[in-house]
Amino acid sequence: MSEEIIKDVIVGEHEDYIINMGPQHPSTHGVLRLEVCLKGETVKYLVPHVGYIHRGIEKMCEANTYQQIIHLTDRMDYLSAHMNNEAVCMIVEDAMQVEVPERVKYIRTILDELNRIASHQLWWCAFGMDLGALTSFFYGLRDREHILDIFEESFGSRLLHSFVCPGGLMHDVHPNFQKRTKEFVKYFKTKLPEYDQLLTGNIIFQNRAIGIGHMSRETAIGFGVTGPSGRGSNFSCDVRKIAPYGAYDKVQFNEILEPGCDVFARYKVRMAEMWESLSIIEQLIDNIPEGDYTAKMKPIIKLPAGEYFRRVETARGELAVYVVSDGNKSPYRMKFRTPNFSNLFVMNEIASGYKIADLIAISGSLDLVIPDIDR
Amino acid sequence: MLNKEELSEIIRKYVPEAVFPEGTQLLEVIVPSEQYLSLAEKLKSDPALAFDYLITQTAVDFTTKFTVVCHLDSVKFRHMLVLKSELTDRDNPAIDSLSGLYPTAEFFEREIFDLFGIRFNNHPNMKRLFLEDDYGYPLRKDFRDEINIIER
Amino acid sequence: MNSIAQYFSDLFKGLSSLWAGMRITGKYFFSPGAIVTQQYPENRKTLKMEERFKGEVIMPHDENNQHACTGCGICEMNCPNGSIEILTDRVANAEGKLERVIDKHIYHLSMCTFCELCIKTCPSDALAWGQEFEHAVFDRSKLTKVLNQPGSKLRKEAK
Amino acid sequence: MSSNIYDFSTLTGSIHSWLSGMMSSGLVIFTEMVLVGLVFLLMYALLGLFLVYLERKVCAIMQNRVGPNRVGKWGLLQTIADLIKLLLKELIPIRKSDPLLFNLAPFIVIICSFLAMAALPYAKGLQAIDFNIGVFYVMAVSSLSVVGILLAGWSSNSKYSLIGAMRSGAQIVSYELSVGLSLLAIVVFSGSMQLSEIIGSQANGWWIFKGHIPAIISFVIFLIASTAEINRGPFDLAEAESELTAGFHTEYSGIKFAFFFLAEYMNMFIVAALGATVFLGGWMPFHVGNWEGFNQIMDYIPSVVWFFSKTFFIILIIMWFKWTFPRLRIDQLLTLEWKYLLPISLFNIVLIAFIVLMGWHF
Repeated sequence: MSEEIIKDVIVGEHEDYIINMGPQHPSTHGVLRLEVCLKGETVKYLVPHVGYIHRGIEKMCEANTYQQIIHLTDRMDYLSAHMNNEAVCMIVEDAMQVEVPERVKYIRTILDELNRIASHQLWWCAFGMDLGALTSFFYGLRDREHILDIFEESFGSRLLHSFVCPGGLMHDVHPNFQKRTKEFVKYFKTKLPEYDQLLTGNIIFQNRAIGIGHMSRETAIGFGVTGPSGRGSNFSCDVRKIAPYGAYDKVQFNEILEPGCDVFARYKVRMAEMWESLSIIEQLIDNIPEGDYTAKMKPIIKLPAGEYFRRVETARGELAVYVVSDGNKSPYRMKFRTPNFSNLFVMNEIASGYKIADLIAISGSLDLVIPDIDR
Repeated sequence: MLNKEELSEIIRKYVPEAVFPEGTQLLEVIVPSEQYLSLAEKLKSDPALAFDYLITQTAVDFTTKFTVVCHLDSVKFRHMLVLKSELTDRDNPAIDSLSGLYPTAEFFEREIFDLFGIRFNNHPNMKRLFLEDDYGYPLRKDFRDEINIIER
Repeated sequence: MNSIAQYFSDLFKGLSSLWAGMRITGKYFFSPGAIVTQQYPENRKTLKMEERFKGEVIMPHDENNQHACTGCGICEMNCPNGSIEILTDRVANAEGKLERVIDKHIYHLSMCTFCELCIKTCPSDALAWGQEFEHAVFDRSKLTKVLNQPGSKLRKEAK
Repeated sequence: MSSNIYDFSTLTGSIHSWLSGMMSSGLVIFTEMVLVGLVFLLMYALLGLFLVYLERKVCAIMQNRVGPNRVGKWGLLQTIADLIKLLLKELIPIRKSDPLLFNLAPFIVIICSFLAMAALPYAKGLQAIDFNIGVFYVMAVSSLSVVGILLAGWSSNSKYSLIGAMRSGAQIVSYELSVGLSLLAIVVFSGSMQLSEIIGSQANGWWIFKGHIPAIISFVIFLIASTAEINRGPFDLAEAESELTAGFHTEYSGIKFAFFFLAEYMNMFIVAALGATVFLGGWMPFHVGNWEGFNQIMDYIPSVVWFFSKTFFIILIIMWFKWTFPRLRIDQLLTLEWKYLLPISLFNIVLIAFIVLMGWHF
């Protein structure tokens, strides 16, 4: 943001047409407030205001044990709850030097990918709705229901499932898990082409998406835009490839990169990632090794004094956890580098100069989850 | 990709007084706060290092000092570095801003200012990010809030 | 001439892509297929939650009105939100020794975040998940529950 | 024309003569106007409610949902319940609004759609006024509602409303051209602007079949342009709930909001009825050449049924559009009109004039 704009905002000497999008607005997907300055219908600049649901998760972590922290991380990016849980568990396992059973790694990876698909499905339907195609919303939710049913059967909850614990899993997965997951993969493979016919090929949709919200690779790296949004700008940032964890080193998959740099490129990355996730699940689901569902852990976890850092790929980008431990049972300082935090603040850079309707498309293509920004 | 030794050698060339703690997970370097920005500039511009991606920037309150921690990554080489700088002035901590180098630092630094009260020099918009103006700095260890925080 | 051909090919490509979308919605219009919506209040009788469903924390009692809770307080300690409070009592047992028993196992459903730590850590498996999910009440105080039934006793293991 | 289609003018004529027998001629006209007004008011309300119900049910089926199913059998009374709720809701006055214009706007919108109802032929002999410029009248009146929308957006003193109203103004003014030109195509074919004569000219086949390809082209253009003119998806930029929350009627509540809502659905009915009348023969049954037996059977279906089934066919198509497509952007909307629809319909008019001149149509 340049100097004069800030002066403009602070001094209030502008003759601009300023509208406040949010905190309650149908397309901000949560309590995000965008102060948008318009010239006609064109966005001159925008200022995101966050903090409406700041809950102080990092402060709460300093008073909780590592087991208790896990259920807090669910509430950050609630659409990729499993990956958030896994990040904390892995940092504890790293620090304690616990070897996790193979079975746990496989199951965690499958759940990661199922969660990723569920998250992308919800993104797809919300993105369609942002652009005015209301039917996509219901098709996406209908198919997401199948994944949530699998989750409910195994974890007992549909969205915020604190199913992972340091050392392994809370329980073994339900006996039906393999069967139902395979059924889902088969079912969803017939539904994904419908998504393409309904939106991807649609001429109105393409006109709304192609060439909008240009984010160059340098911008993406500079602002730390990761995940599908970053990969839509040809920024190779998939932690699953850079530093494989879980069973990702045992499967064949491609990191989806699109050089388009626009809304449509980010859209295509996510659509391709759903296919990629299905293929990962297919490779793993039949080969889950037998064994324990958890490694042996002490009931009270005390991390050795030191600093630990761990990166995980969530559905929205790179989640990094940084822990400073002083040897106690709760962390001295815990920092979550959440993907949406960085992804949000690129908005001003990439939405200026486009129409107000494009602003909605751009914010939809970044796939923001507001609790993840505020924490 | 450079390993820890090679990286530390190059950095030592730039900042002779840099301290490299032993036995850390990633390579860590602690520099005086005056050389923090100049080292970051060199880390980014040196083609052999090319630390162009700021993963995260945060601070830790060690009651006697604040440590500003930056996790840097190179997209080209995929080596990582933890850049640290310590601030002993508790009442008025200040350090140079990295927002000129990494645009994302602008918002990480606003968050740090919000939660720790560390000021960043030459920051374009040094305002609180999440909390209201008179809230105090909640992630400082001496922060007390009798009304909203119940201690068990 | 080329631009005119381009104009018309654009037009027809656009129209055919629109038709592809309309075919999908049209297909569902004429063959609605499986509607996944549950008719909730009507299907209450047949609605069965999953066996692991996290509805609320309960304390299972057997037919003799006995439970397994020794009142050790581990669940209270592990709860991240303070939603469990245990009031214990000391009573003399048959041999005249004072023994700790629970007076009230208080569970604040309104504060519970369903993290499963109390159930997982309970050394005597006294807690379990209940499948009840209709928790809407008009008064918040009704969400504070006492898990042990009145007059219930600690189950003695057959030695 | 077959004689066994029931002519409603016999019914209306007998009512007229019965009334004339009881009172003076001035009073008769007054009573008849009141009666017709009451009938239209009732029809307006019932049709509006039914259209809202239909929309909700159709979109529900397209989206693999159940739709309204709680109030009444299959949720048939749902919209009535909604109406009662809207009637009981508080009318919130906006402090910094222009109160006169703010209150006037919903009435302008609803009166415009009401006026257009008068000229539509619902069945043989069932038409309130048979203007000799019927097509022109319906178009002119229904496009007046943009005044109400602009007033609503301006007087609410809300930024979202203003953007919505401006969008709506630009949209209706441009799409009025295409609607007009596509209707003009049929006016050229039939040689009259009177709706009853246009229907009469379709006794041996509807214009969409008789008019070769140009008639089909103008029908498609009419569908697209009229969808845009009544501010429905994918052209619902004036409301655009994901961008402008609710566009021009953001600040309205209660029955004033219901007026906008009803007027939107009735406008849909009016354009569908106009399209059915002009392109699909109105109340005229489906006739094929000289298949006398087939035509006889078709004549047994009452003309009212023909009119409404054709109208609802077009309404269903318009709903199908809305629930399939994403919304256009404002510049794309104008591009579509000025770059595609308008040139094509202009060319189409020339083609039709040529066809009529050479006498090539049936």
